Amino acid sequence: MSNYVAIRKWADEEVSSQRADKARIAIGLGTCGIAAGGNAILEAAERTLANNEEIKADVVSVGCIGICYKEPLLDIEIPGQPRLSYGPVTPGETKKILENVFIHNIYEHKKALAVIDDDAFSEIPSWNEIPFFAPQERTVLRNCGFIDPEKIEDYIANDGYAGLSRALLDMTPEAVVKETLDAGLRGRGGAGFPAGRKWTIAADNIHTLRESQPDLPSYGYVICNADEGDPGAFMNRSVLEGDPHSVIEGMIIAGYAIGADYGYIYCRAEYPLAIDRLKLALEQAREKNLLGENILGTDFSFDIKLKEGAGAFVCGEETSLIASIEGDRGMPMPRPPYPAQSGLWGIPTIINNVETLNNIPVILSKGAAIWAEKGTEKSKGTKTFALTGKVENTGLIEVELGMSLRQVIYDIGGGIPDGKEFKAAQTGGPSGGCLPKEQLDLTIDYEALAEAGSIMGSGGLVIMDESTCMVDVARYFLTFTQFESCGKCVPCRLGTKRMLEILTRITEGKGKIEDLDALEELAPSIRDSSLCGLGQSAPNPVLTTLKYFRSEYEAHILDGRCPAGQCKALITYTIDKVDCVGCVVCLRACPVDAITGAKKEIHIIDTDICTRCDTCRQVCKFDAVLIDGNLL
Amino acid sequence: MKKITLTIDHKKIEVPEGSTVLDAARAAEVYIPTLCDDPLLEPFGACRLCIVEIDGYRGLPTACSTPAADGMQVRTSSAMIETNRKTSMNLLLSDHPLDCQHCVANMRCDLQYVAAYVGVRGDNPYQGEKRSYELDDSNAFYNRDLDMCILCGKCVRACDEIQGRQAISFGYRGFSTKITAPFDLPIWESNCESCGRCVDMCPTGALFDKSQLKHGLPTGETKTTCPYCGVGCGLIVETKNGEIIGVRGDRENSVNEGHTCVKGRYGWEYVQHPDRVKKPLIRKYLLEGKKKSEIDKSSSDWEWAETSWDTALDITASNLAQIRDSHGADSIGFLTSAKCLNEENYLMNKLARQVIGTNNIDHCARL
Amino acid sequence: MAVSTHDRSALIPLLQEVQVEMGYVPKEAISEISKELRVSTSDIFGVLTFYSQFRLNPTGKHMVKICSGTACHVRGAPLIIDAVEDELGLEDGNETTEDGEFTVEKVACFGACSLAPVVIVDETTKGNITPDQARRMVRKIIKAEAKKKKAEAANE
Amino acid sequence: MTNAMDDIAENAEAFFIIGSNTTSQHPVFGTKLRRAIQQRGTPLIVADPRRIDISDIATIHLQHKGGTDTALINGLSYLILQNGHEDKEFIAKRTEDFEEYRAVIQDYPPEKVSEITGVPVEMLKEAAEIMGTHKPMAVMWAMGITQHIKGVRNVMALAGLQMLLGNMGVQGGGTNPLRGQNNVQGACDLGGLPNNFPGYQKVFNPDVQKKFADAWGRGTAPKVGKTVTELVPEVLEGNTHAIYVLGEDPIMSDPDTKHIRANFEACDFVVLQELFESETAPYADVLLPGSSFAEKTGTFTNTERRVQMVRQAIAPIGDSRPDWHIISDLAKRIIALTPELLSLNAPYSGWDYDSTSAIMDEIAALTPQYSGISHERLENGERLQWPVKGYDHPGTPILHVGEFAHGKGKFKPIEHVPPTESPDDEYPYIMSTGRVLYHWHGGQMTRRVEGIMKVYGESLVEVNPDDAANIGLNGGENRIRLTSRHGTIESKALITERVPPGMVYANFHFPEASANELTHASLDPVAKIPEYKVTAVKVEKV
Repeated sequence: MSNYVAIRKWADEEVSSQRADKARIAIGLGTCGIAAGGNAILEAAERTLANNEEIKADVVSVGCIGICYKEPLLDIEIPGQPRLSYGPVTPGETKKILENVFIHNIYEHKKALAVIDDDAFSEIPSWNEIPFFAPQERTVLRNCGFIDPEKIEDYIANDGYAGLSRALLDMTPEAVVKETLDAGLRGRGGAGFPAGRKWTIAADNIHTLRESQPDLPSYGYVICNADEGDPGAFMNRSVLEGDPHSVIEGMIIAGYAIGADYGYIYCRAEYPLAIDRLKLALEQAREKNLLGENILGTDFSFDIKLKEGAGAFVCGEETSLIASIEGDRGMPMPRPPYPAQSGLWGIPTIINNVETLNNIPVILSKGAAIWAEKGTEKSKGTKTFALTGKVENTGLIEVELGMSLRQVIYDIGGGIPDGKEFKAAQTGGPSGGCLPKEQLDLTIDYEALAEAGSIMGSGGLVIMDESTCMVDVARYFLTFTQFESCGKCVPCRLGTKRMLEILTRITEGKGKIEDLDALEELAPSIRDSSLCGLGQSAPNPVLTTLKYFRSEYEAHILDGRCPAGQCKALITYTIDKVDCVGCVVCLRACPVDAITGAKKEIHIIDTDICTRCDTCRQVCKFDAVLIDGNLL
Repeated sequence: MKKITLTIDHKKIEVPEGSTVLDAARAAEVYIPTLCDDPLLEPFGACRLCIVEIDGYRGLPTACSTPAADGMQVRTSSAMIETNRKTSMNLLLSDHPLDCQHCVANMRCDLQYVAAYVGVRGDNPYQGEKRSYELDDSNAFYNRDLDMCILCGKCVRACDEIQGRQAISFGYRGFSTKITAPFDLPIWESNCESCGRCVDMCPTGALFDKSQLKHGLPTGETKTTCPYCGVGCGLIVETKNGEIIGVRGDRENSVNEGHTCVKGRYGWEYVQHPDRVKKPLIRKYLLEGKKKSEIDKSSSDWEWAETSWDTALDITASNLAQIRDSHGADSIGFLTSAKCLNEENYLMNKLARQVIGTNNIDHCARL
Repeated sequence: MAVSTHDRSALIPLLQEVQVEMGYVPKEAISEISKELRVSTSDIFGVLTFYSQFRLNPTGKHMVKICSGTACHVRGAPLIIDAVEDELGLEDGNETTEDGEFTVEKVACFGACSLAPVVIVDETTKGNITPDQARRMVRKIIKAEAKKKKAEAANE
Repeated sequence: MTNAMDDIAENAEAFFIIGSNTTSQHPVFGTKLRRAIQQRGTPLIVADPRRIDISDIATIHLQHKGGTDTALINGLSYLILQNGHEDKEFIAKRTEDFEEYRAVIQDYPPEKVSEITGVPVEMLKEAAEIMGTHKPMAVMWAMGITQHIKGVRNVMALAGLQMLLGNMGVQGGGTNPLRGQNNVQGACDLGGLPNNFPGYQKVFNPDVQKKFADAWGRGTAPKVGKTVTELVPEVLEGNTHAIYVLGEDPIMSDPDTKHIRANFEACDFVVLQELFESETAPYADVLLPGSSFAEKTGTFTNTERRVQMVRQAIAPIGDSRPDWHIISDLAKRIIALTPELLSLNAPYSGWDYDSTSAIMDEIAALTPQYSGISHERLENGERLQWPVKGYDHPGTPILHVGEFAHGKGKFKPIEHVPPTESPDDEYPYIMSTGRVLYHWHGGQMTRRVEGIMKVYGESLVEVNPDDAANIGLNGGENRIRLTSRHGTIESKALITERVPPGMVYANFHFPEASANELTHASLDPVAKIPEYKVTAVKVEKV
């Protein structure tokens, strides 16, 4: 009998004893839950319990289940009954719902969202029936929002560490590498390099090193890149916050497969909750002999250190990340040698992203064949996305690769809010591109996205509507890449600077039509001759917007007009004489006193004073403030 | 050591394993432009000018960082390479003052040379903000004009990899990246030892010796050995109009591989100092045939008189001979010089032993 | 075999510790770390100025962090930034107000994109915020500070 | 040096630097070591009473009290023996007198050594452990070891340590004194010593005497001459009547300046051949303007015995002449006065050299170590480290490979002897002297470089902050007066932790505050080196 069987038995017993006699009130306190006011809900729940002795329950915080637009979420789980989700709830509603459920046995409420995995209540839909969840496939997010991320027993009771157990006890390292190769898992961090191939190279190099230098302190490293630097993406954060053990297990399996001795998790410092949960998870894994010396009683030893990033997007680049762990500026080094040949401190190193590693335990526990049933020929499995921007249902989603963009935006995302028109979907963050309406039926896979000029990236998916200026978006991304450029190589340091200057000129109405030629000339050179991925992909947002939204650039340059009404230098605010009721709200709110008028009189904006701060438009309850004569 | 053979622009070349493509190109005497590479430094890959095409390789790898491999086929020029080089060079120059006439590095500037090679001239399609800093003239020997800096990092790497000092570093990032001393203070307030290696390696006019401001380009160069300590660094003395105007390390000398210390590189002014004694000097009493024991040293008898070599040497010879004859050879002592040539020391030894006949010869070896 | 007792990889964690403790990384700490790890002060300065997390100067009493992620950007973050900077009279790229009361920091992304735009004022996180609400959050703190000062003055 | 600098930097597994401020005094070699330490991780042990630049990157810095080197080295040897880290095979095969050596070493247990040197026992143990487990180790030293009353004994103790560890005659090991002046090696090699003809051929050896008498047509008496530290003081004793000084400044560089001045003052005839009117010039009767390195062609021999070309870059300044011209011209004139003294048909009796290359050919003929050296070979780019035993011999980068030059390596048991001067109530501080990075020796060259004077333009005496407080320095002008039993100087103080409490460190680059006004002339009985590193002084605020 292996150790794992004992551990699993312990976990099952723990979980059932915790759940058997006591109800659980779970509040989503991922970062987005907190931003939506989750802490007030937690307080309200605790207060309610304190005031009602008859309510016997534990109040716990859980990670993000993904349905962010319904945050803050309140989940109730009573022994013997299915779990119920309510959201978005206010503190007052929290009190009401808890009292209803626990004291009066009333489950219905206007904020009742779903029943998890059951259809016990006809009035409340099962969670996989609601449109946001129905088209999703949850492999990566298998545990997120369901288990208590601070309890290892929860993870283990849900098949956690079963993959590790199988790898360590039943398989050779070579077989583990082969399993990963067979699954066809591609790196989820960006370019989609097959994980198994990376492992094979590292394993070979580690083997050679061990033969040639038999007395080194270590021979190989596994680095988990958790420095999710993409603005507009939070998939990794959610996984780390909601299911930290899945990543740790993936790293240990990777370590075993390639023959590494140590692992590093390089995590964004901006994710304090993820860091806390990782620390706790590492401790628990060590305590259960799932990490450290002689894991599960085998000869294999492996330990993991947590390193906090310090705020540099370029550290997503493998050689920069290594420099950063070594205590240096995160400036990339030319490759070859690749990290798998000579990485951290010159030792073979693999770097995989959070989602890649999270998939590994599933591949090992269920087998490559089952895992690979999902997805397309060349893009296997599922992929998480942070669906955000101008879309009705924002949140963390996971879909089978090969689904169309339209399904994601309209079926899961519920379309564009406020009756506006879809304009573009941005994938891949600063390294990716903006895809137009014509590409809505594009299937989401590595090849199709690349062909359209974008990339899969780590999973940022920002939806833009007609009020988003595409020139401004390109300028936004270039501002980002210029700021984040490490400054080492010429094309990236100066090329992105010159592109940014051109884009800024255009958004300020000072552009010339030759500027578009300069952009088109610079972009490929920067792409082809930059040192690292940051520079090589920096032109993508410009190239795709130029390709798909050239007319918008031309409108800025030739007509001095920003069709989306965003570029301050090119727009004027006016008040519609018909709709204005003279309520003085905008007049009072205007920070520069640009609005004149009196009660019941039509207000007028002095465009010379106006700073286009948009305050009047936002406070007007009558949609009377127009940009360039349009209601946006 | 294992050798590998590769082809660069149809030229076959054999190089030791571990060489880069750029090393191989240099061995084959095929020019590949570069601004950030130096054979003495680790590959860096910043300037992106040494891009090449290699069969079986994706994109445009840089020759400086790509290991040479057996059977490799390398092309150093193609339309694609030229276009990208031109763009990189135009970008570099878009952030560089272009008044070469005012620059100390004019005509010995790698940037100028490579720009001409790549074929980039006056009209730059990419205009924009240029970095602008105050001139740092705080160091006693060299100036730093960061407006001229192209961030090739050679100075930082020379200070780290060769001098082991790390007095300067890359600071900030993006367009704001600059070479900094700690806390952005003037270089004099860093732990810089003024070895001058950064100046030596700078490919532009960003770092230059103060002496260069005065003298312009040298007309002559002489390889020699440093006159200071016992390490014996190889130096190249730069001259013009019969005067020394600069010194740099000799890269071909394996003692120092072009390296120097502050004294070796910057301590040469004494050679031409006005204090140099330019004519033989002799005390007046000797010319007047007086006896030393009888003169008053505060009188004009003890003053110096310039004289001819013949007079000085005749008087010296006769005095030494006379003392030898009257007090014996061992009443004369010789202090030879640890600063003089081997040949001169040998002659001093021969003078003492053969001509005078004493073993009373020593020098400051112990001091 | 080489003997290495000075682990350079401890540099960034040490600087982070100092920053957590002090709110910024003072010169004295840099010299000390330089001696301890045998990394030159110039190298440390290079590292500090590379990573956006590090500050070389003390921050204001109150922190306003405004998310500039993509989702926030398309949902109006630039207007929030303008509003807060205008409210605090910050100009020329200064991050901290002259009176040392406020520091405004533009953060790459909090990862709370679904609630864009997001602002964190001291310990309070606020999603779906408007420029006007942002102004009011800041004003509230200014008022509270003024009140506190008045009370202190009265006590004396 | 037994080994070459690049060999040490590339192949040593550990470095032991004792009494050498390497990065200041031999900066380019110091840099090579620094690189090895930083990039190869080579452990470095520094033994120096002061904190010096390179001790900041040392694995261990043994801050022993000045003048306790022998005890320190013996203590390390004790621990190496105790740990069983001695190279038994090397000792058995290649050395002799080991048992006598071991017997003396047994008197230096770490506790006692710690007491004498002030170095904690733990640090001694750590250092001995590194030495025992990192072979080969290269030992480097300079004047910090030799400028003591027992300098030669210190060197023997270090040789003993290296033989004990089996680090002789191997790549990356050896005993490596770093020679100070650019051509101090050459001056020693080529007869600039009272006991040696060129090539260390002993003056008292009759065969040698005959060899040179036959070659030159005249020899000397088979008796060792006087060293500079004996020669000059004998003026007042009536034994020295004339001194011929070539390119040196004894007033600056010799100990006990006051006494030296008096002797020069009294000398019948002083010839000075120099670039400048140096501090010695006021005492000279004749001043012959010689030339700098840039004005002549010839060779220097560096600290690793490598002979290198010096080439003329500019014409001699004014009417100055290359020194070899001057010497030959003078020799010819003296010979002309009494030609009967030598036999003019001896093969090398003449002085008609048309170039230094011709002089080198004569050197090669008479000097075994240089017998394969010629300007031609050097111009061809050959790297020649002596001994070069013939024109087809490649030279000898590492000495003592396989066998010591004189057969077996002799262990010499050396006991610790306290320094002559120790601090007392009247002179409570120990002064050590030396150079700084920016200046050179008596400062005749570097004080004439504008940039250097901007950087380091006046004398600075290093004083520990604790002592500075006791002396009453308050950070203002910080002027101090140093007084020893021999003299007094005034200087600005540099308050720094580089010197330990109780120690001050002065240089001799500036005539207005030359440390040698304070030093004494206690000489090492063998090498006749003055004890510059330990002078008792008192320090007062001015």
